[in-house]
Amino acid sequence: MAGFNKVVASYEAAMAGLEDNMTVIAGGFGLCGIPENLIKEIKKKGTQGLTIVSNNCGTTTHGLGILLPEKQIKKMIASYVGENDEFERQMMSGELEVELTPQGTLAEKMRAAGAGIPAFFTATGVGTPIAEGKEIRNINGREYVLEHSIKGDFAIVKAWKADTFGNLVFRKTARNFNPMAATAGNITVVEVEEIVEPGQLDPDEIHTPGIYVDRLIKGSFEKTIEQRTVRFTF
Amino acid sequence: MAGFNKVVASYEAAMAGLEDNMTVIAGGFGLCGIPENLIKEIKKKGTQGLTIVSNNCGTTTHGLGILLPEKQIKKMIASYVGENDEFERQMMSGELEVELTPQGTLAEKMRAAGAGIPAFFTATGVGTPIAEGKEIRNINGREYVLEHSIKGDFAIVKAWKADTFGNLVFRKTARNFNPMAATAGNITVVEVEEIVEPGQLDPDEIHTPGIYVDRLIKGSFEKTIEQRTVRFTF
Amino acid sequence: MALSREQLAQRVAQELQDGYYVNLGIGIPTLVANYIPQDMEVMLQSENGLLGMGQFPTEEEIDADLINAGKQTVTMATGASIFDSAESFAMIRGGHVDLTVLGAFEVDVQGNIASYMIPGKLIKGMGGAMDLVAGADNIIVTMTHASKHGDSKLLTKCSLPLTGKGCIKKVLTDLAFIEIKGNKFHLLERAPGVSIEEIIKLTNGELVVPQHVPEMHF
Amino acid sequence: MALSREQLAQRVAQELQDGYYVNLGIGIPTLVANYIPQDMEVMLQSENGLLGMGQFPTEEEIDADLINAGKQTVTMATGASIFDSAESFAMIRGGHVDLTVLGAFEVDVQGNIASYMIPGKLIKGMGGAMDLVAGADNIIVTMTHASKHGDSKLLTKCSLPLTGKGCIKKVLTDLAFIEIKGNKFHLLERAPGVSIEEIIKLTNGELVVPQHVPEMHF
Repeated sequence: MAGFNKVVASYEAAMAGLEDNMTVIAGGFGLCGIPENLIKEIKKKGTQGLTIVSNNCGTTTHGLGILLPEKQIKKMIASYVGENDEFERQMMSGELEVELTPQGTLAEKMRAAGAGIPAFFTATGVGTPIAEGKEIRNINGREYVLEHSIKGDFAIVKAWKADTFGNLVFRKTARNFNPMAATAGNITVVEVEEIVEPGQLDPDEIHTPGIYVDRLIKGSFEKTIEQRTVRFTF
Repeated sequence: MAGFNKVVASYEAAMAGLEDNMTVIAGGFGLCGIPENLIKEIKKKGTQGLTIVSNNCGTTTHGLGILLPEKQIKKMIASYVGENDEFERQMMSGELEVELTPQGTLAEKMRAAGAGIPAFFTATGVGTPIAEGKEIRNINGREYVLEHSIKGDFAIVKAWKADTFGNLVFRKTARNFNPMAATAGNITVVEVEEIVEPGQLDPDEIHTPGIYVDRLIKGSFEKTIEQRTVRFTF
Repeated sequence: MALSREQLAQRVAQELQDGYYVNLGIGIPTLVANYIPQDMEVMLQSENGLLGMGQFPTEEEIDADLINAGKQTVTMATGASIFDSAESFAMIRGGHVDLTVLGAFEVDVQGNIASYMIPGKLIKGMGGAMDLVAGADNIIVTMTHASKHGDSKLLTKCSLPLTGKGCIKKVLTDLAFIEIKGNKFHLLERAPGVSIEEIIKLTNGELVVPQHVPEMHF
Repeated sequence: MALSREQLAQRVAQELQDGYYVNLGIGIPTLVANYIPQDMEVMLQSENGLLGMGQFPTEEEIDADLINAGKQTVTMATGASIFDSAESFAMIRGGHVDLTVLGAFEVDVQGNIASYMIPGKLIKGMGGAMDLVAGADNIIVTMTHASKHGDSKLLTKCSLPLTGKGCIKKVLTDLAFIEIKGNKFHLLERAPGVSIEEIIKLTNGELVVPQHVPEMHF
């Protein structure tokens, strides 16, 4: 009886079934709250032709950026390019297809996919290159653009704690895109810092119910800081 | 300096500015998690011609149902009529206009209003009376109906705890529609069981950030149970 | 013999699988919770914002802040989670619930379902039913096969306002377990002691009857 | 004298009001946090999911899980809350933020703004900027008045791909504080010691200059 136990034994098992040309939705903002070991596993597997949906593409050395040198990413759907020279280079040279998507629209597209909303109107991007070729509609005197949801074959997520049922709790701004990503994968894989028994998380404080989670693994994390800013104390 | 202190001194102050023919969005499911004292204040004010948006209309004696005898409600937007004979009677006789809305669509309409999404597509209600007169669109081989957001002049909300900044925490299934309602009011009024100082709620455990809350008041609650079901222990 | 409410619930429970997230509607569907096989883990979703609904509370455990979609006081099972109504229906609409069981007034050969109002007589409201039937792939409708007056509830075309269009594939009545496909009802099983003739007589839409129609087992 | 980065931040800070929820973009806007008047409470929203951004951490306080939208390590102010990106942009898109301050490459007389790419040269990406300019009523753009080569960034028509259409009403440059209405720039204030002639010369769109143009005060 497996019941609701989502824990898998290895990173190989966590990413089993990932194939060339699939779409992967990834949580994280910058290098904060990224599923770093799941990304490393994708690099190790050498899967090619991926479409990756994530706010950014990590740096040249960390996060999703490590999939760039071997050209594992065919297409990137992201809101931000800055601070990753290789990403910008591959984009400018046309080696990598990039679909720039406003950050809020990207978050909403993931949420919509998980929530069975195939499309929604938003004012974001009206009159900009983002809206080209998309339906524009005037609703109550304002123009909106129709945006469609994005579902992934896989979603890769980093949470802080989980119980074995896959109920998730995130920590501070490492939450970011992770809860939406978790809802948007046909197979949702989550790595966490700690796994506890069911009943040990307060039901009122669970951020992502386990119904969205297919596989769960405990990892250890580098948690690289991109901009280490400190205040001086006297 | 008022800063972010949202606490008001009285229920009169909490509902100040509510006028005839306004739209009020209310949290609650059945009699669970309803802003019962704010509803009583509306009854006391005698405001007329209201459009009320809430999953149900309480019972004949509790919750929003107490606004029915004096015909304070002109139009009700709700998903469920059952267990309130007066509501059903006024609806069948045409004294009260009712816009039946599927529960999930209702929740999403409130969320959309708060989130700046004027309209979204959903499969819910396609081919039913709910979809009549609305746009139907085939997206990826399935039919969806276009639904619009609902904003309120006021939103009335019941939470469990709040800090004075209006950061809210809900308790168990008394959460229900309250977080969405909180985002959808031009003026959002919240009543709670306990008000604490800012910093006393864990930022990771706040369900509704104070940015959505305009007025806050501590109340005492009857918490009437509609279906008291118990199990027998031997 | 027509199935009792309890037997309807028992038969539905046989469709459960280990690890299923299930939404049980008000009425007979709720009773299914009493027949979850011992060797199986199932989590019940209540659309007012609870995944992992437990049994009814003891007098001491009663909590006005903890009810199910039928407004009954309940408890939480181990590993339960609480969420708001938008999240609850995101879960439902997004197809994350494995099985939905709900009641109906009528079902027809096209898989249409009517369950929320009888014009001029009764307005219950659809509650979450329209979302549930639109969001779930796997739905079982439970209802009596015919009305008290002997009118079939399984029709060629629903006469009442629809709750959902073309979404129902399985119907369990007090007389039969029926599959809907290709615009026909297909008789899968019959209630113990109920004749195929009786089922045919009380079914008002094309019914395909295979050579062998097993009796239900409990 | 053209304003320094610090002075730009100081001048923006004068637009703050007690009880404002404010989103500060990357770069100069971030510096505004250093000039919040003492007698005022302002909460900073960071679109990666934090309302109530505090000051930078001490070495001991540094937490990789707590950054702002510029990916800088930060702390939380008293009364802060954390949420996911969908909620963060619900807040922004839904118009709940009182003031947004962000940078730009170009702004034009129609209130258009370009800030996320220079075709063939630079692709930064829009991040949250498109959502911010679409969601806020009250936006201040901060930028230098002209490029290093002396080309005006205040134009009759933006030449770069737009971040938002018709959404900018106020621009603070190192030379002037300008309002956009009726398809014209209106000069509200000038930087201390900067002549109106210089501002006119470096503004490449119709500029309305009132009889008296006060100098900014700090």
